[in-house]
Amino acid sequence: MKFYLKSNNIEGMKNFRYKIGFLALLLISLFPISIFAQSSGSENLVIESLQKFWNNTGLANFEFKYLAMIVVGLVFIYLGIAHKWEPLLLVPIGFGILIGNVPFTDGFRIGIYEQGSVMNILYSGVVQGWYPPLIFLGIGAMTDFSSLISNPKLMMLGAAAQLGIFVSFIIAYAVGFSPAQSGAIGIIGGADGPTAIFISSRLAPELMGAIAVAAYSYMALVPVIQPPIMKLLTTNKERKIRMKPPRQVTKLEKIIFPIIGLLLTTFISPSAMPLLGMLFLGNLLKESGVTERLADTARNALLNSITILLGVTVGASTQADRFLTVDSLMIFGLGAFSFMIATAGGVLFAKIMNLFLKEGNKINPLIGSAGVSAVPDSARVSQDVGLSYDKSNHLLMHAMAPNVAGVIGSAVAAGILLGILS
Amino acid sequence: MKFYLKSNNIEGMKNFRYKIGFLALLLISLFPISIFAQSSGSENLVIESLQKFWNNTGLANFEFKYLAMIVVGLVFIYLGIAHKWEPLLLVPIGFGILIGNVPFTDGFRIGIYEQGSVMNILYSGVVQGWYPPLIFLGIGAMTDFSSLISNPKLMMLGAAAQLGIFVSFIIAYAVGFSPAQSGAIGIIGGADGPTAIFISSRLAPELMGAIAVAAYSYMALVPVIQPPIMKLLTTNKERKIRMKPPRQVTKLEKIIFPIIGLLLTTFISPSAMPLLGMLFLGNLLKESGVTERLADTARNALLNSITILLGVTVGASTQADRFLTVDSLMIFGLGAFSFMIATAGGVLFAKIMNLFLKEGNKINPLIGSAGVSAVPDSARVSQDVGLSYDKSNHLLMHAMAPNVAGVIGSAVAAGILLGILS
Amino acid sequence: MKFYLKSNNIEGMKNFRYKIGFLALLLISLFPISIFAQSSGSENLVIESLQKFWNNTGLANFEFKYLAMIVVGLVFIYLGIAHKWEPLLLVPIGFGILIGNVPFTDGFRIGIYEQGSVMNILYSGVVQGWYPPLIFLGIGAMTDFSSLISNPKLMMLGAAAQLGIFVSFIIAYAVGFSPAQSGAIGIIGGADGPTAIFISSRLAPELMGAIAVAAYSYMALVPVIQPPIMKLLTTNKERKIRMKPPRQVTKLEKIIFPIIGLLLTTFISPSAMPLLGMLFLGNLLKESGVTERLADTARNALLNSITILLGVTVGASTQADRFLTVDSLMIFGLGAFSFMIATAGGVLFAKIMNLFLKEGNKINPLIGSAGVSAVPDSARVSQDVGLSYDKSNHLLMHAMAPNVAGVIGSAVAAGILLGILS
Amino acid sequence: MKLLMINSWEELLTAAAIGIMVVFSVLFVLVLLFELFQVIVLKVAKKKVVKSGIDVDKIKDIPANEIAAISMALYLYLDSMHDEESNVLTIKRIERRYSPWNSKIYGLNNLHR
Amino acid sequence: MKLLMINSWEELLTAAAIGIMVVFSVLFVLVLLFELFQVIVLKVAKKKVVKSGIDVDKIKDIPANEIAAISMALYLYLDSMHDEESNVLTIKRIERRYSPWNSKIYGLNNLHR
Amino acid sequence: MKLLMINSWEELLTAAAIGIMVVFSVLFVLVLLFELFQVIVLKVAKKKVVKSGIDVDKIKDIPANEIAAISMALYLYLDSMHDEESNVLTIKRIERRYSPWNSKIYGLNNLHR
Ligand code: NA
Ligand code: NA
Ligand code: NA
Repeated sequence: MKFYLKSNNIEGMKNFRYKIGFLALLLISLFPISIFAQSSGSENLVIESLQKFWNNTGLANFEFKYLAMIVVGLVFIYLGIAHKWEPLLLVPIGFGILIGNVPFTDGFRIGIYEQGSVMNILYSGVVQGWYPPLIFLGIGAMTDFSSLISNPKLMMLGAAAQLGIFVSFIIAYAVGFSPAQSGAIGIIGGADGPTAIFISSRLAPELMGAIAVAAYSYMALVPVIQPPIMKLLTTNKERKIRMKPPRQVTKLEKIIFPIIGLLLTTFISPSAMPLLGMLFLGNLLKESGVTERLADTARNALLNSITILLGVTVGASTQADRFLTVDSLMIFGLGAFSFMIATAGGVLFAKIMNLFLKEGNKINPLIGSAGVSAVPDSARVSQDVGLSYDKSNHLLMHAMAPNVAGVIGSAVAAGILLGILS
Repeated sequence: MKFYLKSNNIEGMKNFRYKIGFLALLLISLFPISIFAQSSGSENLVIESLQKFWNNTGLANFEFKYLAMIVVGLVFIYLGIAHKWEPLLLVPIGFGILIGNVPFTDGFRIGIYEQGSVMNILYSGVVQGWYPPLIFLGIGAMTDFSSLISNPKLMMLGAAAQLGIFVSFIIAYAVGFSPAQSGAIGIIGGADGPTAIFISSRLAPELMGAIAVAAYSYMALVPVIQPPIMKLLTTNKERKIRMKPPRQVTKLEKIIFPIIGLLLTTFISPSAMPLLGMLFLGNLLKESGVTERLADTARNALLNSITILLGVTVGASTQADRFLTVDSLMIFGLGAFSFMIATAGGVLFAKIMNLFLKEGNKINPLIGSAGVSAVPDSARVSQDVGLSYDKSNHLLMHAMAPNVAGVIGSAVAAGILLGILS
Repeated sequence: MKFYLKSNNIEGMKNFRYKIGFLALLLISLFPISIFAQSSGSENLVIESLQKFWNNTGLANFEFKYLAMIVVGLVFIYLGIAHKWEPLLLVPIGFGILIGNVPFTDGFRIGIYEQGSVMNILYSGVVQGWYPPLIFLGIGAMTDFSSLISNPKLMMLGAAAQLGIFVSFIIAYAVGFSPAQSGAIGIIGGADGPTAIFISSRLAPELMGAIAVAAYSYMALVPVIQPPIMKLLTTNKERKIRMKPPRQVTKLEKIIFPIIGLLLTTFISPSAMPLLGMLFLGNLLKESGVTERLADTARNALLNSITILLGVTVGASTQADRFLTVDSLMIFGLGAFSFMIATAGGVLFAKIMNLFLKEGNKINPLIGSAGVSAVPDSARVSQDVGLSYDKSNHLLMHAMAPNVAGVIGSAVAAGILLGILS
Repeated sequence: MKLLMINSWEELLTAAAIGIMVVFSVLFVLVLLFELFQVIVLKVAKKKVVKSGIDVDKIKDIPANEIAAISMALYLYLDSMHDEESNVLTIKRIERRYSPWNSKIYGLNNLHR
Repeated sequence: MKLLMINSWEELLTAAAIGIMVVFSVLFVLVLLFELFQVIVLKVAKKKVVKSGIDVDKIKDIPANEIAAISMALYLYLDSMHDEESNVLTIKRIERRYSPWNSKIYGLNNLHR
Repeated sequence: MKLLMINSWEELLTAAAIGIMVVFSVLFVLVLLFELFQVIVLKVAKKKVVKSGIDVDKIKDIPANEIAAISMALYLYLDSMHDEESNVLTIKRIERRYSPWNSKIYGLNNLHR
């Protein structure tokens, strides 16, 4: 027996015998049909039926806009797998884009916008806005707020980075979007996928696909977008600032944090409840020490299930005929702008805070950019940029504080926009 | 570098420089707004808008009844974490109480009673009554009925302890509740959270919050409520009765139990089907030996997910404006009474059974109280009280029989009440 | 103390004292009621009430058709546990049959066809057709398509085995079913439970119970149905054909397979999207190497949860009054026929392919039967039958190729039927 | 659809009485069934023991706690058996379920401390 | 139900200004609370340290990275602690998936026997 | 919305015929694509083998079952590879959550590589 790797052994390529035979078979199978068709005078019926069948295939309904979206989907999958950029989001969303852009004709309950289709049913968790809070539950059950508790003032960077939300809110209005739409677009700058989806489900469902794809794209592109801005806005000396290691945080503090956090943030911004309520619940389940069983399910089985469903339906919602519009293009532009402003906001605010801090307590402004959230990518960017200037200056643990504060900050901002605009 | 624990190093407290600076910044940020407001003559607009924003915060809508409920929530969380009393229930419910009692204004889809809000959607599993059966599925997949199979007569204690249900049903009617409401209130004495929620969703949805909170509170308080009653109703000699070890149960018996159990109980009380059908299904999945994979998910991922959702929404349903009523207070009173009667019923019935049992086969009446269910806390109470009188008399394994029988007993009772009252 | 196994120690059987005592107690408890009844002149009330209660028990509503179905359910459970035939399906379905055939009266929200009952709510995932795609997601995340990728031509066997679908589609129409019903019945020959349920939810919801039960029954009976047909249609020489081991497949191929598979199959048959979209998504999550976390949940927690819910509700949907019809009997007949044709189709097509393949590359026709899918049982049947003729000829790895191709094949066939008939 | 239209005390008390009686009856029938079952199982078991030549009388006086210990060992052994294929290399994720010979009882509130 | 009916630029800018201010305010109050909390915690901690007789000044100069390492070790230790009961003795639950070179085939019906 | 209104035997048979043909066609195109793909992959693989200096002809006659065994070993090895960080031989699945003293940060995108 020959070694199976040798290509002359791959039948079906070298010798086409079986393939030819198969084609013959197909033709033969057509034979009885054609005879039957002729005998019953229904020759036309067969051709007509084939014609009708063909009319419903994706091939017959093909248009280049679908191809364009399929390419986008493939790029998402490629970036997720090859570059490992947010793969847990980009792979399902990318595959969802493929699913949503196989052309079809209405009436067979296939499309995500068609009442009663499976995708439509699974999409209802997005439309009704309850997938994002369940994702926040899982994120809460994964997140360690220690760094933030041990150095509370770094939280302010997570507030400053929300500047991008409000600036792009204004710009979006300026370029012609309605106030509600502008709010939903602005939230892209919050760098928080679930928050963006939740807000757009409430304020501008018609833009949700574009907003979600923009938000996740830029979250994946954080390592590309942020560094130039960070470098532009900092001096060499600032980039080398060393910060003190955070102190050890007690268990009691960790347990009290989600409780205080909930009461404080939602008393001021009740509309942020669905997101922050679940985030802090998840965190309490994690930190209580007596509900590990629940926290484990929240951060694994439940989070993963919802992530798959959310990803694939958000991807599928980018059906080319609804998605490829001038609005979508503008949303992408505004989203990028929003991210940049947010990054700048965090960095600059760190510099402003330094004016008031005495030597030795100063903040390295490179961690300001982590305030946009995009957990934990933007914190890692702070670390990497920091290391490129001083190989022994590890900023990661410091950057995590504004990073998780950014999640809280954008949820609060989302609550306010909801309150004002919904 | 100084040691970071030394308090003179905690900036932000010793020196207030940065805090003062921050306040300055806030004021500065108000500056452009005020200028803009003045120049455009819309000074009023800003103040008016701030006023409107304020009106929607939890601070503006604050009333003391919310604070009262928040304190209750904090107590639940405290008992769950510090005392480890039913933490898997008290922590989510307690946090849910916080979530439900942050004051808000209607119209923003925040509240659990507001159509379309996230909490309202997640609450639908409680309202429609399908969370409890899924919890029973998980409980079935966790429960080992061996002790009950090996000593069937102990099952009768699980029947006797349902006395509390029917007595408080009568009393509730006497104090003015409708028959359906009385049935829902009585079921608190079943000491079974999911059963209580299921029944009240069918018989008295308007009382569900109070009934659920009462049921779970008293289940957590079992170690406090039961011992005095047990001691009151038993003689010293009775408390020291030793029981024979249960025999080994065959696999076949374990497999047949859920099947017989299902057919028998639901033929007589079909309304108990949703609860008992799922309980016995879960148990069959556990015992069949060929569906461990399914049993594992039923008792972990699925049970935990539903437990979180049920806990937080039941907690949130205690919104102060609906919850703090005279009815709720009476329900708490009746619930406590119901628990006591149930405990007494189990203990006394064991004593009655002893009249007919010959020496050596007598039942230690301390295990009668375990018939209320509240698995496994009340069984543990039997064990602890037993040990306090005879340090080598372990009643736990015997108490598990009435304990799990109590689950079946209260589900049957629930079915009957549903059949009679719904 | 005596040894507890000795039967003279089993109280309650040897001495009936406590049982007699208990009966006395029951009578005693009736005493106050009767006194009360007499005193208040409401003797009739008690009897009347008991009468009413009795009327609603399963005993009062008992009919032999329910018993027949209960026996079917018990047989399912027995086959699943004792013979390990598809236990993950037969145990939940069998128990579901028990649940669905406890007789009850309408109006108490018990039955699966009663609006608002728990079973009805859980059944909605079947009716709306979204359980099957989620099961396909899990199956995709478990399935290794390597064998198929390494020897693509074996895929054709998975096409040939779909012959059973179309032949029984024609026969069903001939015996009087409507075209849509015929399509749903034909799909039983696809040997794919979720596909059959999905299709019948769309084409013939009124037949779903029978179709689902038939599909799963025959899938479990694969080791009984297939071997005779396989032996009948093959020569001794054919059964001993040895096939080359498949080549190692690269990771890239595995990643590309689900993407190409999705685009190709759904461009031609868009109606197959819900099933194939999820199947290939699950497979990409598995193979991408960066989303293992999601694949893990898809193939465990999510798959198991849906399997339980689907099994128990499909089982319960066989309520005797709806299920025991001539139609159901005919469906069972047609289903068996369909399976046989499918098996024959796969085996014969392998023989036809052999006509065009040169010596050394020939296919062992015993693997053709695996094309019906029924993963992985029919592949195992190929292996076992193969081994019975040549103890060293392991066909399993080859049979897996048509086996998984059969899943794709029947989903494509389902899509076409949906497109033509829905 | 109600079984009883409760409008009076008589009806309510009747309902309660029926309720408690049915609960007792259901569980009592279950008791009878499983006592019956038990007798059958034990007879079969005894026959097997007799066949296997073990002298039942000799082992008659094993102290209860030893029996408990043996039973538990057996139980754990048998319990781990039917999982053997599912968890290769895994001794087994020990679910802390209750068994009568095992004082680590299960329950919602003590699966994790 | 809207808080503001936004019809003009003035109103939009006002909304944005309120928004950013509230975000800052909320997080600022959180900062204040936790700085306060921190002081309390540290005071308590210091008292305990003093009581336990450890000389704070002596350990004052442990380099930051050593502290980080120790903390991390402690963290991992403590973290693994509270899970100790759930996974004891488990090496790994091996998923039995099918591959052509692996005769333990996967499938709905044989993942568990 | 039906493709065909089936009212007659002709139409039904046509539908069935189209159905079976489409199933064959779809899978046939898939076959062609992956055979093509296979050729490409194998060419690339062969080049690599040639480059690496392994004499393909020498290993040509390894018996099939040995190849199977090797493949399986390789498969299991490779398969366990990409899980190496997640579980193998782990007494506990360490959730890689962030903590300030721990540079393996958590997050949606790096819990599994
Ligand atoms: Na953010
Ligand atoms: Na009970
Ligand atoms: Na198939």
